[in-house]
Amino acid sequence: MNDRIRFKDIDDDKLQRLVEAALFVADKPLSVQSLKRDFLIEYRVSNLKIRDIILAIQAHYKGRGVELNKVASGYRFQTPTELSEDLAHLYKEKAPKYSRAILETLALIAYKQPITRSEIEDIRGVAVSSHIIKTLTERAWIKTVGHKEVPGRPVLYASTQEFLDYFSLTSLEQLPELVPMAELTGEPSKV
Amino acid sequence: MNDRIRFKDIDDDKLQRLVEAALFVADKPLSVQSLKRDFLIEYRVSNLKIRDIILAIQAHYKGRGVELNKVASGYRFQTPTELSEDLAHLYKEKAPKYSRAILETLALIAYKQPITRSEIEDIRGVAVSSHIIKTLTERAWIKTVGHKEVPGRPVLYASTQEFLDYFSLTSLEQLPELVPMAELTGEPSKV
Amino acid sequence: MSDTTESTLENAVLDGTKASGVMLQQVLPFAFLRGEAIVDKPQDLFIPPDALEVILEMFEGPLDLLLYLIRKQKFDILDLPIAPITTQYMAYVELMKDIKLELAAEYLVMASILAEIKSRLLLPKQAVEEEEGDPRAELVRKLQEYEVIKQAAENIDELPRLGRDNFMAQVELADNFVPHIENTNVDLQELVAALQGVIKRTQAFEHHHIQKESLSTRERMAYILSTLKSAGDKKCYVDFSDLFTLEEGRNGVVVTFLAILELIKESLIDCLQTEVYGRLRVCLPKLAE
Repeated sequence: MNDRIRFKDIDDDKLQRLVEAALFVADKPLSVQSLKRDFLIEYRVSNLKIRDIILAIQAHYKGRGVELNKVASGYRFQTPTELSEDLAHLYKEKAPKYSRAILETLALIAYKQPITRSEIEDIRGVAVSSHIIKTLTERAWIKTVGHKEVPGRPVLYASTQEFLDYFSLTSLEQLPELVPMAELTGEPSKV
Repeated sequence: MNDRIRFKDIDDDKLQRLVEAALFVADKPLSVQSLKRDFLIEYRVSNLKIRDIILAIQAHYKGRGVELNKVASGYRFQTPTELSEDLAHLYKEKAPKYSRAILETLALIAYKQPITRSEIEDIRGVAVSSHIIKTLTERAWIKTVGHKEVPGRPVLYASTQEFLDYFSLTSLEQLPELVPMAELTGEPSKV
Repeated sequence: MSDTTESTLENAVLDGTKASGVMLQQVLPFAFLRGEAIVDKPQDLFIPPDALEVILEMFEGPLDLLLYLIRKQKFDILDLPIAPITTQYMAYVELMKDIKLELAAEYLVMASILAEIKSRLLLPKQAVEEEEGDPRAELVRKLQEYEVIKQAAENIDELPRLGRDNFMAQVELADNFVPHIENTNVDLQELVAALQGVIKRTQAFEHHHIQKESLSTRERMAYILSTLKSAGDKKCYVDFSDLFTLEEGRNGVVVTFLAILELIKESLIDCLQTEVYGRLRVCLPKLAE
């Protein structure tokens, strides 16, 4: 049923050009898998080789105007944080601001996932409005991952890959560590 | 209206990073003027200097996965034309499903080859558009195998090896047998 | 109730559960704060009313407000002085009501929780100990848990963000770019169905049922025509015998022969013999003229 695929050889130089071009034109991060599947399909090339090429590109762009970053769903070219000040006047105002209610709900879902709405409400001490859940869902930062087997079978929320991508994280482990209370108060902990 | 602007100095290295970053994040080509106005407003920098920097960036990207091109309204990064064919796979488009006319024509050519266009038209009762023949020829499923010696010497069509390969057939004999008309219409078949 | 009683009681409850060093630290500010806090409004409240509204709107809920009060007064969260906190909290809640701020029910629930803790602290030591220990424990745990998340939310807010701190590079494709068109998949059954459709519509095939034999003959006909066509440029004919492949055996020979006969019948090829008993040659009709 398939058109026959004949694999072609590709030299490192050409491969690097292609991978670089693909990463630049893609509108989302590309993983090694997706580079291979969507884009290098005609070529005989190993995952290891693609990873090597990515490392070479990363090295090449060190200290330039854009850098190749790894985020949760793959690699993408983005401007380094040091340049954000200078690029900011044009773009920063457009960046949406998020309320504390949204950020706290997001933090609870990110750190305590999977978590139900009432568990979030319990910790925050206030009701979580539908608006908050809607905003976070629309941004694709959270998703439902099932139901908790308690009366009412409430929905369980978890964070998404898009959430990690947006904050330039590769995994949940990279989230800032939760600071225990004693350190926050700065007072001597009880002995 | 009149925030006083104190111009800051900027070294070539930083300037190049900034210009490069601006060109990569802008969603339209940037002229020297717009670079200066939108991204370098805080800095003391001449048009000439910006032009030099652009030349340096252009030189740096020679032979890489993207190149800095001058277009009517300014400069923009684009993929090199040589890479278009390879990049085409990244943005595959699904061809529309084949129409009944195409499938019927293909079926007639497969089962009744060699056959002329007007014979197909006779059987189908409608004209066979050039588009249909073109689609099937481009797909390499049909080919011409000669001319019929009747007035006008019309082309004779037959199916190809690619056609058999696609449908995993070793020969035309393996094409499914047609169910006799009687069974199709639900009438008792004549013995 | 008098301050001294409450103070003693509070200390008594804490006695034995807290290290003495911590105790000493806490006793002094307690007395001082209580003298101020209970008779007067908390210092925090000397804020212009319109500014107050803005501040009150900033609280994410009762836990947030409590944390604010605790931090503002530099109270130790682990050794929460319930009386002054309750007083200050109630003052805020009253103010919220006064300026008709939409007050979430949670604020009133918290007020009653604080009042309850306060009253339980007033009970004799033994009575309290018989229950689950420090009546403040649950509230303190909640405050701690909330503060950790509050901090985590601030940390998340400071993470580099796409479109605010980092911008994604976007490059246009070259002008000559055309997307790859993926071929449409066709199922063999679709093909059969299409043909059945034609038959059903036209009944054109009524008299010649397509059978396996005729199909293989038709295939061979197409093959012979292709052979003649590609030979046409050079030789203009093909030897009759060259059209047969002996390896195919008797069946193959029969099929080829039938195909040639059919082609001749349909005037698609010509068969020539230039001399008597000479070789039989096959060619396309055009060349026969």
